[in-house]
Amino acid sequence: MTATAAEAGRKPASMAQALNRALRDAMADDPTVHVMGEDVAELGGVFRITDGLAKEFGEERCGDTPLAEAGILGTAVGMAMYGLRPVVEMQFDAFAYPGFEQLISHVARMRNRTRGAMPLPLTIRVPYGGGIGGVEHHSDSSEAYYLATPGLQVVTPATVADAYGLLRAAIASDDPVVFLEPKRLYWSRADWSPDAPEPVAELGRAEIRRPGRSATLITYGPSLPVCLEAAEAATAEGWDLEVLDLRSLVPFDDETVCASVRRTGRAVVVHESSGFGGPGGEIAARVTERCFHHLEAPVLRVAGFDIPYPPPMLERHHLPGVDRILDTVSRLQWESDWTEGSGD
Amino acid sequence: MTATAAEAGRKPASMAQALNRALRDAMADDPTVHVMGEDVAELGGVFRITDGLAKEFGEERCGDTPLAEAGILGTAVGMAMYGLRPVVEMQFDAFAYPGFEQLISHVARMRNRTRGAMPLPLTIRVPYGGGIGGVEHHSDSSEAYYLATPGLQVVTPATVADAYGLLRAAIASDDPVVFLEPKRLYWSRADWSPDAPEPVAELGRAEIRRPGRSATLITYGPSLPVCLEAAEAATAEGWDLEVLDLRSLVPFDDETVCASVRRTGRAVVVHESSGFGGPGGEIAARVTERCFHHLEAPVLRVAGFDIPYPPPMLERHHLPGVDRILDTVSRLQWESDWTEGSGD
Amino acid sequence: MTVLEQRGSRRSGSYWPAPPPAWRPRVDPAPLLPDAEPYRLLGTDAAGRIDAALLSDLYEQLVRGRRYNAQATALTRQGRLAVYPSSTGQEACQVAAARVLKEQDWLFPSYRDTLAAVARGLDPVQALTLLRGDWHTGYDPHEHRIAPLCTPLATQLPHAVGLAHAARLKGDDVVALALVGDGGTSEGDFHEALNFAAVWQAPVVFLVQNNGFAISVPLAKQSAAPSLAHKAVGYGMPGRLVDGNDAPALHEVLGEAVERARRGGGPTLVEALTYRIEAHTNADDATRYRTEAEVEEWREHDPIALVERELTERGLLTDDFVQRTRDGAEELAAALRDHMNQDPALEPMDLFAHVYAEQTAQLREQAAQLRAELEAEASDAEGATEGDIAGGSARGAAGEERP
Amino acid sequence: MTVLEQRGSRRSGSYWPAPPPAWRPRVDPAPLLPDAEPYRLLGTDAAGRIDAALLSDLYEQLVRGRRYNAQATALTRQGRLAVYPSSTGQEACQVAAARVLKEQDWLFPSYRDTLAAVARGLDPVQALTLLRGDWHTGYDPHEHRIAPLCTPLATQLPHAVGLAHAARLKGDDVVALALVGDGGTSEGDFHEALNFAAVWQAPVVFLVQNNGFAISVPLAKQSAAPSLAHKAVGYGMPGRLVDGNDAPALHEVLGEAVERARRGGGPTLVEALTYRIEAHTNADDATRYRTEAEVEEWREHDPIALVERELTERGLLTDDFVQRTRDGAEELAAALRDHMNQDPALEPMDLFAHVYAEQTAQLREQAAQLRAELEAEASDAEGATEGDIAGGSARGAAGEERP
Ligand SMILES: Cc1ncc(C[n+]2csc(CCOP(=O)(O)OP(=O)(O)O)c2C)c(N)n1
Ligand SMILES: Cc1ncc(C[n+]2csc(CCOP(=O)(O)OP(=O)(O)O)c2C)c(N)n1
Ligand SMILES: [Mg+2]
Ligand SMILES: [Mg+2]
Repeated sequence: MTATAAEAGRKPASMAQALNRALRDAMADDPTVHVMGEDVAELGGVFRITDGLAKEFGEERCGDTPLAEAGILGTAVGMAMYGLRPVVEMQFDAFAYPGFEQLISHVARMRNRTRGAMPLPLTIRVPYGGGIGGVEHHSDSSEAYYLATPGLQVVTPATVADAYGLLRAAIASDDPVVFLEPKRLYWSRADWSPDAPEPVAELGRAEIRRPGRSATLITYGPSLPVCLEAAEAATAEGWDLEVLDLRSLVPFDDETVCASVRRTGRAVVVHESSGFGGPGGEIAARVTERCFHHLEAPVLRVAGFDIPYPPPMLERHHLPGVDRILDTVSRLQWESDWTEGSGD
Repeated sequence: MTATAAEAGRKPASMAQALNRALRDAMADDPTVHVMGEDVAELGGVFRITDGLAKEFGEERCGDTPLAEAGILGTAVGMAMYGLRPVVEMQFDAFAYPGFEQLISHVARMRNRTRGAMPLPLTIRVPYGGGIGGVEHHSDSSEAYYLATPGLQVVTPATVADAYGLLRAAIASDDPVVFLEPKRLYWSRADWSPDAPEPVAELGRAEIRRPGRSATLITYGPSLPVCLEAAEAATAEGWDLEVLDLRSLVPFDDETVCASVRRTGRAVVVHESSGFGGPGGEIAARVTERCFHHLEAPVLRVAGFDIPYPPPMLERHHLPGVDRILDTVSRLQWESDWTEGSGD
Repeated sequence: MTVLEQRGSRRSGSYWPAPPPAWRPRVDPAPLLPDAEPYRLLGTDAAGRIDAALLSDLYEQLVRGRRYNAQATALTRQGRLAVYPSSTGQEACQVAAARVLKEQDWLFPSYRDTLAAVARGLDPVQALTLLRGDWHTGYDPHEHRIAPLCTPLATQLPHAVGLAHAARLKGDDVVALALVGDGGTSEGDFHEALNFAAVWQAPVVFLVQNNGFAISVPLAKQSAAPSLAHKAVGYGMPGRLVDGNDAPALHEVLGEAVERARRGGGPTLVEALTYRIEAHTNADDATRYRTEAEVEEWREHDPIALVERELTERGLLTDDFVQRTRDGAEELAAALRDHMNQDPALEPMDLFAHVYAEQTAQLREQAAQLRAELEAEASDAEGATEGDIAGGSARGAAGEERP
Repeated sequence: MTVLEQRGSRRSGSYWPAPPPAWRPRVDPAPLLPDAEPYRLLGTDAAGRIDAALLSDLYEQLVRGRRYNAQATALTRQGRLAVYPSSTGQEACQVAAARVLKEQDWLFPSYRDTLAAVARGLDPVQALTLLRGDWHTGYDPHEHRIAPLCTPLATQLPHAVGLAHAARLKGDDVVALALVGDGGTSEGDFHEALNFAAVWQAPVVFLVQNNGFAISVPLAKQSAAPSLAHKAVGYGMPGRLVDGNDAPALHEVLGEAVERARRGGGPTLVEALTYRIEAHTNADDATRYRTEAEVEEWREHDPIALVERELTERGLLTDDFVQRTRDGAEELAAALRDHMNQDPALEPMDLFAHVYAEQTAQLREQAAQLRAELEAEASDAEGATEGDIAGGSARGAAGEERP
């Protein structure tokens, strides 16, 4: 996109607005796109992401379902079998769990099972993550489950522009996409033009959000702003951190990630999800496999603790914050001349 | 255990027999132990692990349930709330998925939710893994899901003796344990004494099954025999491989694992479960974090491919086998003097 | 001559051969079906048989309940509760559910049912920890025989069945009563729980509070059944339909169901027709999906007003009784307000205390990390200016715009 | 004077005040309830109205089905099928389910329903790939409008509902018929599917083949309901109970349900009472949980014998017809045997071909790895003696004792 086109008509927009616009545009462009879920019609969803869609496209295109997540996902599978492109809303992360059998045993496998004869172009929107003071079951970071399920694409935006572009791409994909929406960024804002929206993004590409030479912070979704803040704070300590936004966990952009780590020689993976068995392990392992001789230090992880998501009054202690990131960066064995980086 | 006690009355027994005996002994020792699931009573389970229990203890202690896994797990939660110690059988790995909401949202969290007031001493037996020619949904390696769920213990035996000892320990645990039974080892045999069974094992301890100096194969469950076979074959190439059986994935025995890797300086993680987002990533990452300067090469992984479990006629291509393990071992950057190992 | 061996024909104008061998109707469906009209006592000829003491007790509880709901809602406005799903309008269900249970029985509430827990005797402050943002369950479930408030819909129902089943296996005299909403009946767990209960003949009573909505979704989009109570026959248990704003009627029907369960007669499904007068929670905007006129219609059918009339009718609604009732309710509200205005003291290290019976090595490491951070924070704070003391992790969450 | 404003009493011997406003019975439950006795035609006075051509067609299909079942079971003994869940004894359900559908309609079979797929016209070899150990679905579902055979119980039911709903939204004349077992009715997905179907008025028919067992678990441990068809009223759809071994009766009831769905009349739940004559699969030992006497009782109620008698009664069971039928069945069996005796040629690289529309970089890497391994295997094999050519990964699985 050219700078002029992209900047035309830009004004502050929230991630929620960008997501809403992506749904609207997708529905307008393609009559097979159907939005479904709990409270998505008249209410516009509890986060108002589907606001106005039922009015504009009718409840046949954006309809409330009975309250049953396996049923929602299972009927969406049937609708996709018949050539529709359902976009399912799970109301909160933890309320996607009742649908896991449908997700794992069918959504992820139908194309493979039928050797390509029956693809399922299905988008499953899941608001995820904490930091909004939600009571139990409203703040889970459930991405590890999706990640470990071959056949799913797993995508998560961290910026307003990506909320639009990646959701359009997810809906356009001929494969099922679990689209993780970082709920505490719903009201984050950026200058963005709903009238000349970015073209549909490509799935599977990471983006460097802040170039740097000392080390790479590898992150995604809700932790991107925290990492950017940490990178700013790090300059005071003399560290020039690169911040990499994965955007897509599956497929994984090994190329961009490894290029960055090879350049900086050090990396920290940052996410909210519990550390043990979480995405960070996979990311650290594959970076190490691919960049071992470029690493000055082991790839470290900053993650949520290995505990059930805590009550709101304690959540700030659980969530990776700037200090914890900087502490971890400081453990990247800086005896050597870190200001030069260590890449080849 | 003394050698004499352990060897008294030893004769060939299968893992299935040892598991059966563990259930029987646990039920005899503790009247609060209740076995429940699909087909566990008269049939003795489709793998016959519960054979004879209904006859011996009555259907109130070993009872068939209606066919509904969320219901099985959910009612077991209620039974545990009332002070029973339910041992639930999930018929196959993929048929545990309907119970995931109960597992993630309740089983794993009840103790924490109630600050210790309401522990759930619950064992969930799940036959897992492939290699038995099972049709679709009968060969999943689902451990990544359990691993990523704080509050669960995740245990898997690889030997006949451990089948008994670890299952007794799981049932005795005051926390929920997902007990993964490698179904293709059900009919593996070893000399073992059902009449003087090993004492109840401690959960959370790994075991070195074959000492070696060149590199450590870190594995568990169904892949242990394959790794042992690979280690034997490796001697022909001059490699003396250590084989480490994790036994418990949660809690994880960092101590034993790191001690081994520090000694050998090289490690390969081997499991059937898909690589991406699987346990191997976590294991490789934590070993690297803890032993970075002892590593001569990155920790590598041999895992199932990132695909839905294949049809039986193709499964041998998917499962980690001896050749693939040896190929991977050969990529551990052996230019340096590997026969000495590289530990401190 | 034929593929299968021929047997002689016996067609004779009536059934031949015998019906399929499996066909032995297992139970008579008729008694399992709900009556065509919801059961009611107040305002009917049968109202006279309501025990006066019960009527007064229910009245007191309803008034306290209404006041409790108002106070809790007020606390959300003051930022003292994170969220409150009010049961205003549903007090009869809440109160009756609590009052039909004996000491040893168990209550399985959902997130909306803190009032039922309070009516059973739980301290309101303890009942509200979850909704306050404090620890998930603020009481010992075993002490009060109240399961933790359950947020994932219908998932508490199999727990109730399992607990009741376990008690029965142990020979204990325990009944479990589980609450669920109309929306919750659509979940698979509802189905599985009721089926297990009926097959096991577990001593459990299911009370569906049909308040017409699941957040914004009206019942008509939730179910096409004649009534939710009609689901019972499909499990082989009785289904009962009750006016959910008629506290004595509910008390009678639930009481009968509980006693039937206690006697070994198995489970019952009770559907109470009621209405959620407030929005779904304080965060919800109900004007998006329903009219004020509909709410008004239900205000006319208020559970407190219904009991009041019967009390008036009998001359029991004396000034003194009304005053005492009001005073009791105000006392409850004042105590709640006072307690909730104190900041709870949560211990961050408790994050690691109850994940497992015994802390794992990994959690010990993580606890040590947090302890070090807290110490660093504390020593930073000593020298720092105000507003600068939040830990690093708070920075990320701070500064976000909230809806 | 009172807590709430007083309104004048109007007690008048009849209902007062009005019932709760929500109470408008939505549908009349009576027509939704199944009859007390399973519906039957054969052997009753009504048998005369069965169309002769239909009767002959059903007969042919049943005989072919029986033969197909026998052949498939034989193939398991020869190691040509990994596993076979036989529908012997249930042929009437299988055949009727297939025959009531039009070309454009969809069938949603479970793992036991390969015969229904074959009766709909699918090539038996294609129907059996899953059970052979070959690829999961051996046919293009769109070509035959037969969904993939579904193993996770009841999970195909919401698919059927979604597909039928989508077709209706598009204005297409399509009905979906979904098969499920008695055991499968206990799953949450059964509940959710039926509820969605009724709320959406989707053109879908659910056929429960109640064959008395879920593997070893008899119906009495599965459900306490008067009948499984009684579940329908709880969703607001008609429930019908049919003799599942009476093919014309089933054909009529299913046909009516399909036509009702086609006309926009919404879904129907049909329970067919039948019996699984063989063990659960060839791997199962049925003597552990049921008596030969029970099986015998059902053999007396054989679906083929029932039709034969009606044909005999009408003089339609001629030697010629019987011979032609038998020949057709033998032909089917022979073709199946011949095809299954050929080893299928699976391409290992296909493991990576259809995981995603476009292969990811990771899968490309992994495919390259496998390709290299296969090449190494092949070149090893050239020099190697027989028995030494299995790939490394085969070694691990080899040498295990099988049950
Ligand atoms: C499994 C699950 N899905 C979704 C939600 C989100 N949610 C919370 S309350 C609610 C509506 C519940 O309606 P109903 O069961 O009628 O109870 P009510 O709120 O009317 O008391 C929803 C959808 C949830 N808590 N659990
Ligand atoms: C979700 C799930 N749980 C368990 C199983 C294992 N299983 C396969 S068949 C079967 C019994 C099914 O009984 P029923 O539904 O009556 O069908 P039938 O076998 O009698 O045709 C079971 C438990 C499964 N396939 N799916
Ligand atoms: Mg409701
Ligand atoms: Mg059956």
